[in-house]
Amino acid sequence: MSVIKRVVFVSLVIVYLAGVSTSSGNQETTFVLKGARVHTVAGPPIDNATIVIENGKIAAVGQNVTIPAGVKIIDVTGKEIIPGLIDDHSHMGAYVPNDLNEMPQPIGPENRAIDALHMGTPDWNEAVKGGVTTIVTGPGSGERMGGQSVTIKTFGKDLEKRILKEAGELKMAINGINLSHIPTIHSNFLKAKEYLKKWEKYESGDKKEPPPPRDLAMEALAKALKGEEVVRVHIMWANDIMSFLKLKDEFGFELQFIHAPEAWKVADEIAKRNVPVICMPIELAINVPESLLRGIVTLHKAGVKLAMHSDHPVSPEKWFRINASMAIRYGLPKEAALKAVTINPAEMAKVADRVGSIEKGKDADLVVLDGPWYEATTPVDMVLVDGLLAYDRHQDEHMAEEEL
Amino acid sequence: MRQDKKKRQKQMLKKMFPFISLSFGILLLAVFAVHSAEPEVIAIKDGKILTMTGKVYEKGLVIIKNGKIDKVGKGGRIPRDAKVIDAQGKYVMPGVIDAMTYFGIRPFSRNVPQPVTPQNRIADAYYIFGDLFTGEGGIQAEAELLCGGITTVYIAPGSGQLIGGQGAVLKTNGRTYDGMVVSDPASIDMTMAYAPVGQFGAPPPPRPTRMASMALLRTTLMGAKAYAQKIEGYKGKSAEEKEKAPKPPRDLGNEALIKLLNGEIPARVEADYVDDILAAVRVAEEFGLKLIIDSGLGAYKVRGLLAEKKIPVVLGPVSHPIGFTHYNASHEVQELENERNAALLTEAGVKIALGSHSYNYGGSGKHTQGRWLLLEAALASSFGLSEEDALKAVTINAAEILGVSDRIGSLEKGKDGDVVILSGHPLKIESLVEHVIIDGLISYSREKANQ
Amino acid sequence: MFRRRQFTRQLQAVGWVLPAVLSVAALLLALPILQAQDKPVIAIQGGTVLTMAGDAIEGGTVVLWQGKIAAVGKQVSIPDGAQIIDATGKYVMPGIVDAMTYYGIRPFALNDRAKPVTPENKVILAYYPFGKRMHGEKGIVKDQEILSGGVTTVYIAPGDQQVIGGQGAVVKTYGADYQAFTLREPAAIDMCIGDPPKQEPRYIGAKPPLTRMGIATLLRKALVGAQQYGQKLKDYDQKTDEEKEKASPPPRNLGMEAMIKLLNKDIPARIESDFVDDIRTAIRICDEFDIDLVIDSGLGAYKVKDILAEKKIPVVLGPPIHPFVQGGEVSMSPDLYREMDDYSAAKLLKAGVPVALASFGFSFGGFGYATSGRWLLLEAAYLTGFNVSDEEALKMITINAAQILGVDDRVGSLEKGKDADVIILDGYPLHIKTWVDQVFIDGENVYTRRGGAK
Amino acid sequence: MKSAIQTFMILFFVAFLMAPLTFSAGELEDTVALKGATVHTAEGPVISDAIILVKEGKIAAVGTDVDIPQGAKVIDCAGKEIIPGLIDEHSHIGAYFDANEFSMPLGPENRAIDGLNFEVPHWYDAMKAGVITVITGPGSGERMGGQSVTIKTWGEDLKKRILKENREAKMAVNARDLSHIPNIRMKLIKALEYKEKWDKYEQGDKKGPTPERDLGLEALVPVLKGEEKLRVHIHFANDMMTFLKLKDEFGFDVTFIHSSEAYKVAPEIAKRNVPVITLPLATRIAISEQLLFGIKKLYEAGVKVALHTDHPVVHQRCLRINAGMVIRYGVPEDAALQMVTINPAKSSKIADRVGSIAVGKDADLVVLDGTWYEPSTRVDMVFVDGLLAYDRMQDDKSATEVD
Repeated sequence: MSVIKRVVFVSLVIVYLAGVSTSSGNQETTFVLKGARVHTVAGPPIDNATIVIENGKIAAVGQNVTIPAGVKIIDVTGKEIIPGLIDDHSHMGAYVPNDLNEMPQPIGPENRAIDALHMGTPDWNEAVKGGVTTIVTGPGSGERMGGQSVTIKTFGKDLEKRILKEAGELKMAINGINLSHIPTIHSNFLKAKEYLKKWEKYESGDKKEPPPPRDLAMEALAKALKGEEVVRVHIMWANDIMSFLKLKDEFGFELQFIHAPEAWKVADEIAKRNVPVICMPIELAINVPESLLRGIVTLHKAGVKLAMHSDHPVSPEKWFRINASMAIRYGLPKEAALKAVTINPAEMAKVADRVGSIEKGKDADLVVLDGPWYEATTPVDMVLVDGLLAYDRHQDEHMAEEEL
Repeated sequence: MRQDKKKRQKQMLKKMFPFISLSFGILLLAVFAVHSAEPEVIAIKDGKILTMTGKVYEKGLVIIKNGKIDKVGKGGRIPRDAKVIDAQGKYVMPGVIDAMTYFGIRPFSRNVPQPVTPQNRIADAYYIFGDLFTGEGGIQAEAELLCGGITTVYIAPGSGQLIGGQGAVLKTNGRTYDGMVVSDPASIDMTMAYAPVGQFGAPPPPRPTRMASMALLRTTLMGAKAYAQKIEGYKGKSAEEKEKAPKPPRDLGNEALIKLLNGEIPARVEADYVDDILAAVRVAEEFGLKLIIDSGLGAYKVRGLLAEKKIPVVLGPVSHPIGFTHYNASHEVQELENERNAALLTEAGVKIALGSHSYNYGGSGKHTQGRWLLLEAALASSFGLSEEDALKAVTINAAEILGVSDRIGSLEKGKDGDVVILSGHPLKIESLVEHVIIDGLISYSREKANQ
Repeated sequence: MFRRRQFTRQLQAVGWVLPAVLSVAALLLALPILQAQDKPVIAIQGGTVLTMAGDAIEGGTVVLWQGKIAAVGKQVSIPDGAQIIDATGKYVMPGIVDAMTYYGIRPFALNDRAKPVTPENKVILAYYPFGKRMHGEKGIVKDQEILSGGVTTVYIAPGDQQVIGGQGAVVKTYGADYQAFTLREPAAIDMCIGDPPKQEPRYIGAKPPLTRMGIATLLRKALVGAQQYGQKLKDYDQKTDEEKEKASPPPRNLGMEAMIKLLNKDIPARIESDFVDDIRTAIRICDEFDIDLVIDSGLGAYKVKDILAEKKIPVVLGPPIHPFVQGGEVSMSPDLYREMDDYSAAKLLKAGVPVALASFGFSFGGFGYATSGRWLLLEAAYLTGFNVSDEEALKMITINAAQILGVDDRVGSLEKGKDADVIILDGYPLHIKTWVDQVFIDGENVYTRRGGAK
Repeated sequence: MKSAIQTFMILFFVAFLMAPLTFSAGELEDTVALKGATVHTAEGPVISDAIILVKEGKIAAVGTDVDIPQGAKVIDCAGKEIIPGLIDEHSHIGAYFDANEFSMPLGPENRAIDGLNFEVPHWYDAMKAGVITVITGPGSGERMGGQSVTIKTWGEDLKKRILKENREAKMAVNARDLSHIPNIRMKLIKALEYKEKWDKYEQGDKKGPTPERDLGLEALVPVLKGEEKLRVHIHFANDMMTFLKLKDEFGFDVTFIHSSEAYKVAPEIAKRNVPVITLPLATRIAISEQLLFGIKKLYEAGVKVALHTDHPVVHQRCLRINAGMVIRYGVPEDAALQMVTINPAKSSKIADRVGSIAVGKDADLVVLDGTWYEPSTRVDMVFVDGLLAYDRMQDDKSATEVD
């Protein structure tokens, strides 16, 4: 690229960004996005809408919003805005360098992904580029009980503030490779039940005797039994799904399925028990059969709550949006597809009070797109996280493109 | 953008000529049309036709006769015996070409634990008979691939070798097994900085250095040159001399490499790092090879050079250009990855195609990622490639790079009857392939497939 | 299904199944009745009916109603509106019962070789009734391949490479849901005595069992453990409420809970053993702990036929054409090869031992799935060349098998009140050219032959 | 040891059985007449109430109108069926302990006969079930495994049992990786060059130095000359297409073994007259129904089909049941019988001696007590080279007497 072009371009970028900030860190606390078609997810899309952002939160959204005097107005006429995307199951930041699976410890619900999180990988920036602003990232599926995930934003200066939930979502995995998988998990829940009983007895008693010894693993499982924590299972086959549903029937914990490529085969059984499904990544990298892709629609029709996930690095995080597009291609209604990458995963991860839709009071995590949000041909123009400009296409496009 | 317009105008002028000749053809046809005994004549009417020659017909007509395209144009008389497909409101385009796949090859059979095996032929391994150990028999087009409109694939040996062997261009359906071959050998497949594979069950040997593998490559090519000279020398002898001198023993590997040295077929070199691309260019120049760069993650960094030397690039899929190796990708590779690769190369004048590089993902798939190649093109267009160029990258440009554009890649009279009918614009997410016709055979119909 | 006494006891003992059964049952209780009423009344007329509970009836009629057999006989009144199936010139018999298979279970999921004793494993959890993985339709699939052989009921077992593999189950090859197709679960604890469970001997750190002694010791240990666990439960039960308040109940143990069922004789031990010495060991241990025994495979069982007859220990033989169910088709062990005897079934039957034939069907790589049960009739036919009568041969794959599996109150013969699992064949069942024309399970037509050879 | 004892026992029984006949008939000890059975000759028509006259181990006459010479032993076979001794064209009986020389992926010089174990009881069990001639050979772990041996399953004199000691290179195409075909092709090219070198030497004045001998290439020369054939372990349709092209290139005779997917390319195979040995079926391996019906498709396409057991994949004794299964899956009865008798005999070039009941051929006969292909039918008697090798009475007796 010629030097002149570069100069012209850089100045353009500066002009463009002036309205928002001079650099993504320090910026004015109040500004307005005006003119776009906004998919709030909380209601029908609003054309020619105005979004007011104050202190990183959404202060107002709608067609007839009074714009405070003197604030910067960014014209996004002709664009579409959706909430920042939420990936409910990812291994981002956990896989380099090889901190995903504590293989020798098949039962390790006490392990926490946050203790292995690697913030130095370029993946985080790539995720932002794709409009993914919140992810639930956690242990791998090499163990029966892998540990607990962390819910975190993909962008932000202050790491502490980025974390929405430090630990939670007990990750379990059934590969159906071995007959003893289910009995192993079953036995551990039985143990946890007894552990919980012991403690309850102690708490409700006069506490004269010494307290029962603490056990980190059992403590984690007890939380699930008390309904304070969610059990998330990496699961593949329909018979395994049935087995786990029966475990849920027995212990009553809150359950969510991950991947579940065959969930559609037992869609009614899943719907009956209100278990949400985090669908197999259906981004283009993974060659799932057509029957499975249509199966997602079967699940939707049965009334199962759906979320998408990337399983990064299995399919790259930055193309997370395409999962929803593919679901649309195979027959999922557009609104349902959008929910499956925004509010549904937020609810499943229990962070819907902060993210997942464009509503007053929620975090200003917004994705501005140059066209219909679900088209592959549509580029992401801008991504805001907590009201900060995290990505700008025009800035990004011309980095690192020099010829050698 | 302005450049694009100019280009398009030029192309328009260029394309006028074939159009004129085409209409002549139609005239001739009308005169000489004899009622053929060949059964299948297909007429696709009223669709929006993207010919990929620059010409677009809103409500056009495509006629396929005897497996070849007989007419493409605005409209006209439909032969009485034709099977008519009404494409009203639909899009008609040439069959999609996946310029780099492992489709139809069982995962274990791709790689050989030797660095140099030019004698290996992919055409021997192409499996297109449906599921193993079951099924009806005969050629079974794979619906999971055809639903993406793929009519032709280039299949490569694995990338775990320096010289993997001879790739082939094959159709995805056909009347006979041999009839599906479009070009074989189509090229010699090589990989820079390859990661060797182990013998079944054994651990892989250590990765050789770039120095060593380049030395091996040069040695191999020099050996082939010497072999060629020996053969030529023997051929040049008189009958009497021939009687005395021993005939040089045949060598399948060197025989294949001679074709490469003669320029009959190109070398397809998988190279991602800029250094590897430059190394490939160096060797190609030294031995006078025709070169195609595969994958080319960092190709945009040397786009000027590639344009100047007219070296085409077959890029990987935009959404996962380094395939499943994303798992182990180094930061260096991740930082090299650029979604605008296709756009930048095209802008610089490098001819590109997109390939799915489809690999097997566990037991769940059959190397059919190619079915989403049009969406990969769509993604490329969201990063600056024009829609037209994006479509060309999976049709005519791919055909030209594969050296088979005389037969496929565009809708023109005389070319193979490979036609795809879509419910909407090919790059839109909701557009689905309705019909796929290969050599005049209706090979896929969505309604039937979904039953 | 279960005898009532057994059923209630099971409900008490099988804590973890209980809530599942209750919650599912509550939802589903009404469903089968409704569904049954939806099913048309079917009258199969004019065929030769082999009831397996008496003489053959020429030109007999079988009436299927609400999923059960409503009537069988020569003179039977057919309800109004019944769907009539003309079986003239054909044979009608109960669905085939395959008393030992690994059907519906992936080969590598069968054994947990790292652990020789896993009574807590339940094969029903690994059972996959959904057809081809990642493909197919919603819900439970009617596997046409196994149904083509007329197989309506199968015993599915965990692997045969462990001392105690786990809990087997008896399932039908079709049912609208898990509830409908499960006949008995657990149906038995599957075990193995002989060479297969042996671990690789290593000079250091080798885990038992390395010898037959080790196998027997592990088996005894597990049974003693179960006895003690049972005692503990009993002790706790007998405590007063006040005492119970203080003491904590014995922690639950899934494996031991299963073993207690064995000790209570709710279910038998199914012990795969081929050498006659191993069979003797099996008998010895079962005598010691007073548990019910079924010998599986039992190549050399005929050598102790009188003991088996006296103790009423049934034998489930492997397929007689391919009697080696472990390892290869032709045993590499010359000793074991010599245990093979084509007359084994005849000898056992003559001595009065209850005998069933089973396919021991397993998955053979990519070649095929565990559906070799579809040729069980041919296996039976083969035996008729070796002093077994036709009737005995057929009983070995129907009523005998059902009795050994403890499900003869529901399947195995054509009798009023039993499940309407009926097959219609286009010729004599033991002829090689005979094909199954139609299969009914619980009164529902689940298979009809299309095309085929003839 | 065991086989020796068995042989002794059998001879004893033969003597025991024949004693009354011998006494009544007089001198003609090596002349036997089987009278009254339905005879399936395999090549010719089915003859009911036929007489087979066996003289000096060969078949002297077959038909309804045969004069039984004075003094011949007459065995009444009324109500029985007689078929030729069955032929298993691909097996590893006696060989499978030493079947694979993995260290030599291209070892056409290896010979199965050198690794054969005659002491295993499988030979006798195979004979008992009517399988009399087998081609047993190396395994399929190598691209070129070696040479098979054609041998009878029973006989006193081992040397006489062998019909063909070696030749017939066995190959295996598993196409696990891309190099299989090029390696085979290269080896064939080398053999061609080797042959040319020797031809030149032999045809010339023989003055030059004698070309070096190479056992491997030497083994392949008769194949290239068309004197012997290749047997290829092959499963997948695409591999078959590739091998057919190799055949077109080199012009050798080839037989496909296993050929699971042969039906998928049946017309191409038929066009080139390549015989096919197909799957060990019996009732052991639950292969798909389509594969089973595929054999009918092959037959209808005009492919010469033979069946095999691949012992020990399926026990050799199951060969007759394999034929029954093929009938179940749609092949006519006479064609199915040919698949286990004359077809393998012809394709193995031993049809001058075995494979059908015809005058002049070895008297390898199987007498059955009912329809020959039913599983419920028992083998009553087996004659190998005119000798009574097995009699059912012996078995039945021991079954009721001994435990």
